[in-house]
Amino acid sequence: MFRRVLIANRGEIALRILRACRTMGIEAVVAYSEADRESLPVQLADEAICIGPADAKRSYLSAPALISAAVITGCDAVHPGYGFLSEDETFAEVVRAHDLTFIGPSADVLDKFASKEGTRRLLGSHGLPTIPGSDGMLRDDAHALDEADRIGYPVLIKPSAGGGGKGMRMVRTPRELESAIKICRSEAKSAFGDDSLYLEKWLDDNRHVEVQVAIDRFGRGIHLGERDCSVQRRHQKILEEGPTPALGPAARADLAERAVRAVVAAGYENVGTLEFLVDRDGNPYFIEINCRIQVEHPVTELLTGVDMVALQMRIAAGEPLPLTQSDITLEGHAIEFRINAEDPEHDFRPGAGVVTRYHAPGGPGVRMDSHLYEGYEVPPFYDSLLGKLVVWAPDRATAIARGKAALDELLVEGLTTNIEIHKALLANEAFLDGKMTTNLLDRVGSAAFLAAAARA
Amino acid sequence: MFRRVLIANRGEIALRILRACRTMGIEAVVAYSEADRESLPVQLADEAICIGPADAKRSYLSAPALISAAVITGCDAVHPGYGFLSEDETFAEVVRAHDLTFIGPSADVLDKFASKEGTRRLLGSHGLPTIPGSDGMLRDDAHALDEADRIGYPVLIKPSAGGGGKGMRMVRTPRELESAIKICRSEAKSAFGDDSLYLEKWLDDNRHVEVQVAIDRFGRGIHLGERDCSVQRRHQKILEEGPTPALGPAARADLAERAVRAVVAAGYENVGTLEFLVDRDGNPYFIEINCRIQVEHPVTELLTGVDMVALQMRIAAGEPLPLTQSDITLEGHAIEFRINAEDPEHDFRPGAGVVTRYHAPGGPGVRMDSHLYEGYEVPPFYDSLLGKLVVWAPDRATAIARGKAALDELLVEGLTTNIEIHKALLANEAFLDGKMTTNLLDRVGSAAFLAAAARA
Amino acid sequence: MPDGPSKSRDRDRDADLAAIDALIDRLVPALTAKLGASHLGELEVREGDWKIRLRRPATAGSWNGEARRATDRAGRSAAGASGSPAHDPHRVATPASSNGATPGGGHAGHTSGTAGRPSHEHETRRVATSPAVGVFRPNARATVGTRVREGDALGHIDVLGVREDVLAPADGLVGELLTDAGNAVEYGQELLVIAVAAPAGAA
Amino acid sequence: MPDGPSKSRDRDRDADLAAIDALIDRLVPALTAKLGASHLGELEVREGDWKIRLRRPATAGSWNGEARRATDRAGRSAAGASGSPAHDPHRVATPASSNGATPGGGHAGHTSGTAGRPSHEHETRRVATSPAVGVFRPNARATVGTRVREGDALGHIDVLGVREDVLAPADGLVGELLTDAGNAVEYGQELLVIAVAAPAGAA
Repeated sequence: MFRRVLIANRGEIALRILRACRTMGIEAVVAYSEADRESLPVQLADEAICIGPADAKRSYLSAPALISAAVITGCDAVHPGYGFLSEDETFAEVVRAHDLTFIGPSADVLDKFASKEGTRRLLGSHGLPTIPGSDGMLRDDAHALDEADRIGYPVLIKPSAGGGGKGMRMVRTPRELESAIKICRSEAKSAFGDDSLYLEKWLDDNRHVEVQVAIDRFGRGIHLGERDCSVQRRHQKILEEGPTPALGPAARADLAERAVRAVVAAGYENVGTLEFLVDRDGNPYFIEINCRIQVEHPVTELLTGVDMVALQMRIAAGEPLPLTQSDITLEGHAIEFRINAEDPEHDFRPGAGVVTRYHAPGGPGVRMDSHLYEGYEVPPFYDSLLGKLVVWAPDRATAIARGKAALDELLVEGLTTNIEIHKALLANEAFLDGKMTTNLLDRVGSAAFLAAAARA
Repeated sequence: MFRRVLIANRGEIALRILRACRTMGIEAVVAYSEADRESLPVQLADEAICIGPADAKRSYLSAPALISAAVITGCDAVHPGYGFLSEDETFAEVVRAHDLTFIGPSADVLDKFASKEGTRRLLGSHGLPTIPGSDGMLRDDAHALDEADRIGYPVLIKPSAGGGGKGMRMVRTPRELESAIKICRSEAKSAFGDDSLYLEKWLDDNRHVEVQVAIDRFGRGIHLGERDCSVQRRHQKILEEGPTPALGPAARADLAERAVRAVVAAGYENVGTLEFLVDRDGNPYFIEINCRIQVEHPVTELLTGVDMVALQMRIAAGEPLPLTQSDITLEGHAIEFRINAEDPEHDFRPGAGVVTRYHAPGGPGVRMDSHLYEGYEVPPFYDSLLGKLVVWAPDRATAIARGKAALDELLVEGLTTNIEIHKALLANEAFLDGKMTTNLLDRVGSAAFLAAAARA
Repeated sequence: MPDGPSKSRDRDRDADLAAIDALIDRLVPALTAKLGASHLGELEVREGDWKIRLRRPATAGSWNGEARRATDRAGRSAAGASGSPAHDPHRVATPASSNGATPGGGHAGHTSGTAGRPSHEHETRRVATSPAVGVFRPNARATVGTRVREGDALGHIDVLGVREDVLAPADGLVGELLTDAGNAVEYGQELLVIAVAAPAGAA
Repeated sequence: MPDGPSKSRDRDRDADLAAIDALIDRLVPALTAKLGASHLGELEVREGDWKIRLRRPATAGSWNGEARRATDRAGRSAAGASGSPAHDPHRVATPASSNGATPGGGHAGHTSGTAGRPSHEHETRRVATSPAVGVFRPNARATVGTRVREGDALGHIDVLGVREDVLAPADGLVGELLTDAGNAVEYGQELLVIAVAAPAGAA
């Protein structure tokens, strides 16, 4: 196992990785930008090293800065967390070239699964149902229009690189397509440095269900059940839960087993997540794979008792999976609430500032993953995630009640958060019935949700 | 199930009961003394009602005040928590007489198990091994000396009523016995209003292991494994863990099964804990039963996933046990650290004052049960328990590492706490080897533990 | 009651506190005047080794991490006046309707700034409070204008059938009843006002 | 940088802050003098609607919930000077040995009170800092007494074999080196002092 790991990330995931290191007896070195000098992971680290200015391009996105930091602090591995360089095959390769272990899939694996469209074909060829889409990347507008006609509107324009909703648009007519495609190209270009786009059949009222897998260097793979991430705003997940209310036990097991079989056959390695859209009739369509630890991994941890970050590190260190599929049992129900510094009453405008008060909820079945502390100044330069409140209970109804109580105990003052939208969700009929679809929050609008909660 | 429960207690257990009410959809009314006006449970309650002055005798120990509060706030049940009136059969009877449900054993059951010495005989007759002791209560000093000679020194003087180490002394000679017995009588008299004492054979280097049971009104009982509470200071538990490192799986299962069989046969009802001393050779001796929810119940909750407070309420409401023995599986290892306002460097002198800073640890396998919040003033009138940090992990070594990390994250400023003694324990060889005995901390002394930690 | 870093330092603390009280007293009224108008929750200024934070007291209502102290008792009396013991989530935190009338409460109708001092301490009126949890049964004396002497029984609290007398806290004239006969009341709840001749002083 | 209750109120806040700054400036030195001596962690005084809390900055060392800011960088330079990138749990928080020599750092050897302002801002000396994470390679110019002009390269940082020049921040004479040649340094670490003729002012 590693002796010393450089944590090449920030915020709650840097803290999460640091906590995993503590339980594994690994020293944790936190690389931080000038804007994160006071962050909790920096203060808790065995060592912290400033790698650059606030601008992520010169710090968290700078391979030389990160690797140089790992070298001079005597680390033997680098954990990229999520986002930033976590799925960058070039970074993974340079890390390896400096005799450091990249905690994630190898560069070859990342390269193989880099293109979403290519991955769809690959896993489709290994038996995963995929969503009808364009024949390869869109060469030009004419090609786009032809393909959209063939697939049938509405269609979703998606960038080949990146994620998180950037460069993504749903269009219902050729006219909308023509205008949207330009915006998507420029968004994708600026966000990922790659403006190649493809089309996908748009499924109205779909659910987002993803399967968590873990595969070791020896090609042995297991799944750890699925997560339902249908509660989204503009393709951004804000609440995740497991098991999914969308599928029955048999369908869930079948989906998870097919998913792990396919990625093992396709040569995937390390932890990963296969995302599926599930249509009204419960048919799953594979859409993409995430080759990293995910924000919502605690849902799986509460259901299985498995430390996903520790598991990821063991796999990266070349250890065989310490678990077989039969060791994995999913107990009860878990819900994760993403606590973001954004204002639901003002179109989720992101916020920053000093946390003047912070009080975390506690008690049975309540877990808080947050880098906040009272007096901490949230910098304006990065994403708006302040932390994750995750609750577990034997059943979904109890988990919802526990989530309500925990959200009432949680205090975050000094900046506006989306806590109210979560309370509103827990009072929303569609959510309570387990009928949320990825478009519902955008269609109904946050205002309606908040109003509903006020009445409740 | 109950519609509205009066919480007749304070501090972390009042908060714990309130959280259980939230997940069960029960309204929670918190009864508080003037000294607890600002406490967290009071602020989170559906309703809070002041029952008297700081003096517990006129508030938390006043049956009329508590029952009147339950009546005028329209409650249908009273939860006594632990300590105070939680095992008072008269209180339980008066509660019932006012058409309220006492959340605990019935007055008859409490009465039957009120005398420790009587309970020893009763459960001994149902097959539990008991510790050699005096023939009934000590009539006078002469009787005490005769009995001590018969049992053989060292012997432990114990009060028939109460608990928590008050009125308890270990003596090694007749001379010590004669002087100690007077002190014990007066301590017991003032603490429990009952000065009857009995003798027990003192086992050097014993372990404290207790079995958690739950028995419904229909005489169906289950056990939920055991807890090891060998880390004590002057008979006060400060750290509890499960499973016990003192016994192997077979011995643990055997002890738990014998315990539940005996109490079911003896007619016990509701949740309860059977305490055993385990000698050097692993022989268990039953010493007493606790007819209430206990401080350390979260250890069992983390091992089994069962909400013990909710289970207690269901049993009190007359529901049959929702679980059978085969539903109970114990997973991994759990450790509870009692965070007390006391100064280990000054003979654990209890403290009080304003909490100027509070930051709870978080992340996987970490649970914090505490009524603290920043700005809260800990009153000097009650016990020194500020909260409980409880950690879970798949194995003991990982749980210890996680506990270390969580204790490092925990911040409590404004008053002196025993956090350092816990860090010292986690660096102590005897503890790491799972060889703690109830006398070790007193024998070695806190100073030595702190010094050891400083070196570590 | 100011924060105390640790039991063992109480003495130094009290000394220092006494010493800076003068400075603070000079500063606070100015700050309060300046900032009372603004709708800020909190301000902080740092200099050298020190950080100064000004925090507006808790808005009455659900848990927000702030001490409530006096507002709480006031809230109870308001709730008592509402007459019914029925469930009301905000009952505990409701600011007293009579709050504006009680000096020492400070600005914006908040009293928590007075940190636990009973609000009648500085008043020419004294308030008879409930000696127990139960039902309020005023007697004939408890009528506006009646002259009473300190220690006179003004009625009793019915605690499960047992009577606990409500006593006049001072000589004076009975003023308004703060809760109606037959209402459920909690321990310490303000029941009725006694108008006293001379100021009681803030002893 | 004072706390801000919410983005949307920044403007009011800044206005109010500016307004009370004067008051604070009058108060703080007195308080600091009075309390700097005592070993208190925190004090609080309440009046009316307001609460004033004075908190001593973080003791250097492990996590205690306080912002560290400048001490952190100082700590890094001290650590850099120790020469080895080997593990040192307190490395980040070690106060700089040179700290006492840097004005503006405030009392008791702490600099966190200056809230992120680089400590050389008020000085007649300027400090060349590291442009990158890597190994410090000073050149011939980087010797005490050498006269340099702003922008002169005083050496470079070796970042995985790539050179990043270390530039003189101002015209002046090279003073002490704050870390040795060949040491591992972090971004922004103070490397060497330039003594300048006229004060640079706190611009």
